[in-house]
Amino acid sequence: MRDVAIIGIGQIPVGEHWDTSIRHLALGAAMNALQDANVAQVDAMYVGNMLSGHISGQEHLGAVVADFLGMAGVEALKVEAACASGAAALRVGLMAVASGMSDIVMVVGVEKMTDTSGQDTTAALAMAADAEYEISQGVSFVALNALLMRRYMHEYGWAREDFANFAVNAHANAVHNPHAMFPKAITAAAYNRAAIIADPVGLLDASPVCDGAAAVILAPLDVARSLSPAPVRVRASAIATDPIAMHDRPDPLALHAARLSSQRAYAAADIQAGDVDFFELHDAFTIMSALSLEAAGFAERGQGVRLALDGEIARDGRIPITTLGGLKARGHPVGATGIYQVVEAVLQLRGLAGAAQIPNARLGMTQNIGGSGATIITHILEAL
Amino acid sequence: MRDVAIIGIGQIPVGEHWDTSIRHLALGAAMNALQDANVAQVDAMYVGNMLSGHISGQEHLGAVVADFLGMAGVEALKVEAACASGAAALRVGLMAVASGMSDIVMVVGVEKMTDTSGQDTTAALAMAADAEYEISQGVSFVALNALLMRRYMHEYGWAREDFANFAVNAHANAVHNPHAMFPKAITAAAYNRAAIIADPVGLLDASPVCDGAAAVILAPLDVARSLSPAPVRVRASAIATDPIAMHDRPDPLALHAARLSSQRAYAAADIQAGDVDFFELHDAFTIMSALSLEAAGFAERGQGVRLALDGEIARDGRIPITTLGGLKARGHPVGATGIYQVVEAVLQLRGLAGAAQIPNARLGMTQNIGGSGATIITHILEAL
Amino acid sequence: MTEKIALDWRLRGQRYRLEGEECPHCGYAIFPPRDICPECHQPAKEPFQLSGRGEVYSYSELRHAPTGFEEYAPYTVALIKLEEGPMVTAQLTDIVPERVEIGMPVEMVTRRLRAQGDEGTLVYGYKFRPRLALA
Amino acid sequence: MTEKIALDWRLRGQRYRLEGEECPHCGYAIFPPRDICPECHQPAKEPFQLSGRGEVYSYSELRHAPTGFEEYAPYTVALIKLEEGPMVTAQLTDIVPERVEIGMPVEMVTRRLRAQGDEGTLVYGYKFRPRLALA
Ligand SMILES: [Zn+2]
Ligand SMILES: [Zn+2]
Repeated sequence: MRDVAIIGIGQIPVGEHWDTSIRHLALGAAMNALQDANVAQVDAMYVGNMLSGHISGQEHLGAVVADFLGMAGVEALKVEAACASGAAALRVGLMAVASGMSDIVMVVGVEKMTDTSGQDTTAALAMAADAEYEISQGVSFVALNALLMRRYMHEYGWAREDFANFAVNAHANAVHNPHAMFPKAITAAAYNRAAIIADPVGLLDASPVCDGAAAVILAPLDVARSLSPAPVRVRASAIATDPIAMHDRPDPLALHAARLSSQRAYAAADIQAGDVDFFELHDAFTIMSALSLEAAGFAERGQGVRLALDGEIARDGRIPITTLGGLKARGHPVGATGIYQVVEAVLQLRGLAGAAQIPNARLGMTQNIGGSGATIITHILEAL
Repeated sequence: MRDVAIIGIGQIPVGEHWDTSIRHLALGAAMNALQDANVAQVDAMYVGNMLSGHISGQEHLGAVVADFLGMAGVEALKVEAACASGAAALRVGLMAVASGMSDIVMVVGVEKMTDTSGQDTTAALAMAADAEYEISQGVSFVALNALLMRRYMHEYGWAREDFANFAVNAHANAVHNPHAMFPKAITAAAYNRAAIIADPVGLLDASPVCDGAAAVILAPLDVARSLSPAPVRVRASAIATDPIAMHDRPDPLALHAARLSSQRAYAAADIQAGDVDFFELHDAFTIMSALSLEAAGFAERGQGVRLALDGEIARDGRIPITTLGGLKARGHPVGATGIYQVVEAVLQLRGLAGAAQIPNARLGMTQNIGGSGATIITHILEAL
Repeated sequence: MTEKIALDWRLRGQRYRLEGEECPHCGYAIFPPRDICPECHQPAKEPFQLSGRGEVYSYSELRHAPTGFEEYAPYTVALIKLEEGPMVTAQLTDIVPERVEIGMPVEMVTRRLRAQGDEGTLVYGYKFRPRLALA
Repeated sequence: MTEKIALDWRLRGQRYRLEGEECPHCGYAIFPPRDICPECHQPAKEPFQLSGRGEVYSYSELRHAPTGFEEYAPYTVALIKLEEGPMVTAQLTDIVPERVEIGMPVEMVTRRLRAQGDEGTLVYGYKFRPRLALA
């Protein structure tokens, strides 16, 4: 198996791109990544996306993106794993290079979410859950997270207010990210005042609906140094699944697939959780941040919130998270999110994260979650 | 790169499965494949599917299938490339094993198409074409093939009737396939009499809307012999793309991606077209059979129809096609089709195709087409 | 996204009567029916009638409903831990919202879930209501 | 599947006026706008107005229309080879169906394509009609 490195990254600002179709969102990120990698052609491209069929009436997105990039002819496929589609596409790209079937590979994550009404988009997102036994009951994606959050508060004795710092920290970091949707600081008071959308989840617990695209270029590690001044090595790629419906998991708060996925990644990279310099986790909701920190081994069960309260998730804390804004403040264009996380991790590892830079960042971890936790994909990246 | 073999196959009958959800369709095929391979667990599974979101309101199908197979925990992803989603998932499965990232891998192709009205399904299928510049004009998938067929007849002087034998041959072969949707012979007269649905495409030029699922189990070639009494080696996997919209291809009748994909496959397997003993091509429409035979090198431009007229596509002809009924008569559950083709090719290579057996079949080729030709994936399989 | 008539017909046993399966190998109670035991991974197709009694594992009042459920908002969804073991996602009904709490005993009832499509076909299914203390 | 208002707005230049691009590097006429030349793969954003004249490359009368177009069936769709090079997919209008043939000269007109959504917003776009012989 060949080792693989990231030799280029590209992204477009996350936001409401009323004037841009999904294909041109992907194009923008892809062109930036090609330019950053200084390559003109790739052998294959994998597109991570969840909702193009529902929202844009367009399936077959691999061929669409290859075509509009002027690369018709090359291998192109779409990979889908709900909100983890971006990391899923990266994983397929890694397999392509690791196997030797391709040398230079592009992975694009893209999502267009603002061409439908809020209700329609809410309904579309619910397709990440169990259509027959969750969605059919009128549960939304927000509500699933609310069920988790309330149970967590009940079991471990936390109050809503204790989650505030996940949002506050994300926004504070986004201020330094020119691609973030909300590059504005918020206060704990604002969090506490925010409207409740599905009790106990409030507006500032949740990541926004938005459009975005991000891309990376992969190459075999042994040639990466000759192609890029600052290649980043992919030390581990690991994925795990859990029952699609939250109610079918013996212990929903365990986020079992995150535990499994993290452990597999640590084993593959031959490291411990403590070796990681920063963690781009999947903060679609504040409760997910708490559960992810616990499942990945940074806190005991029920104590993930403590890391936020104690400021350990900040840039200078024990385990910095959402260092460029996370899903909450950079935005969460679902199929693109997993690639935004990786692009941001590469910026950190290149030392180019500006005012958001984690000092001496050498090992970064990204974790992308599909649905309420049914697919969880972890990548560990290393500066060379 | 490790060589890969198919050690197990499974399928369910193609048809209208009113009483079965998409997850249980996939389950049926998967269980059969596991049993055939005599394995209880896999390291990863890749699900080829196009329409689960639109028709069943369910994305995240990888996790759903893993969960309902009782395998929650394992790697699971969905791969989409329109009607070529099945072969696309197989290609990802091959990468997983070839790279060494997984050893035993399941690939499932599944499609549930009969839960919506015919018009809705027609509209859903059109998402394989260009949403902004084809679908928006009111063109259906049938109409795109009609445009190709009329131009072909015009350029090369063929009549509608000349295509009859593609359908007649497919149905004659399906009679011997217990999993076929239409295991009934038809006559050229019936073809000629059939209602026109989009001039010149008639009812018997087109493959049916239906439900189905098929699965294969992959393993590294070097252990396949110890796992299976009759492993089939994957000699080549090749994919190529073309512009998503038919009108953006310089020469739509060239089926350029099929030419590219076939040539790449021949090169990888180090064979010539003439070495192939049978060809499971993508006869979604009779015109596609003609164009595929030409693009894959079995006939000159404009002469694919001649092979049908001369009986060269029959079991005892020069290049047998659709040997167990093809898309026309076995059925075309879109995301499952690419895997049905492979399952049937394995049956031929194992010598277990019964009355449909191609004598001394040693090398088989399958080709799965997405959209009107924007993604074309070829696999070459070899009996060991 | 709209639920289909064939789908509703397929799921009628589960949705109207909470019909599950019991694993003949390990005795695990399975809902919804899976035909494969999630506990021991053996085939499991023995029909099993769940009692419909359980308690609230968690709940949330949902103010922004997805397409198809708008007219019912706000409503309360919950995770219900059934007596026999399985957990289900369902709406609570016949409740005083401020009295709902984790651990509250509930029982299944059949109620209208939503109207679907242009013809407004009504879709019914299970919801859960508070159980009387003596039940 | 329904076309969206933002989408229609985005594509108004192309759909109402056949606005394309011309590659500044190789002179290739590009429709629809791609911003990247499909011929030489260089950036290509120069606006270019297509004449709307072309000829029929192929055609088909469609009897079973997809959702959203049912009320217009049967109608004839065609591939039109434009004078400047690009080909487009479009409906033919103002035709006598039996007189349509490959090679027939046509010109662009703006027509109603479909009504969309519950409010029945009208979507307009290009169709092609036969060109007079002297044109
Ligand atoms: Zn059991
Ligand atoms: Zn050019």
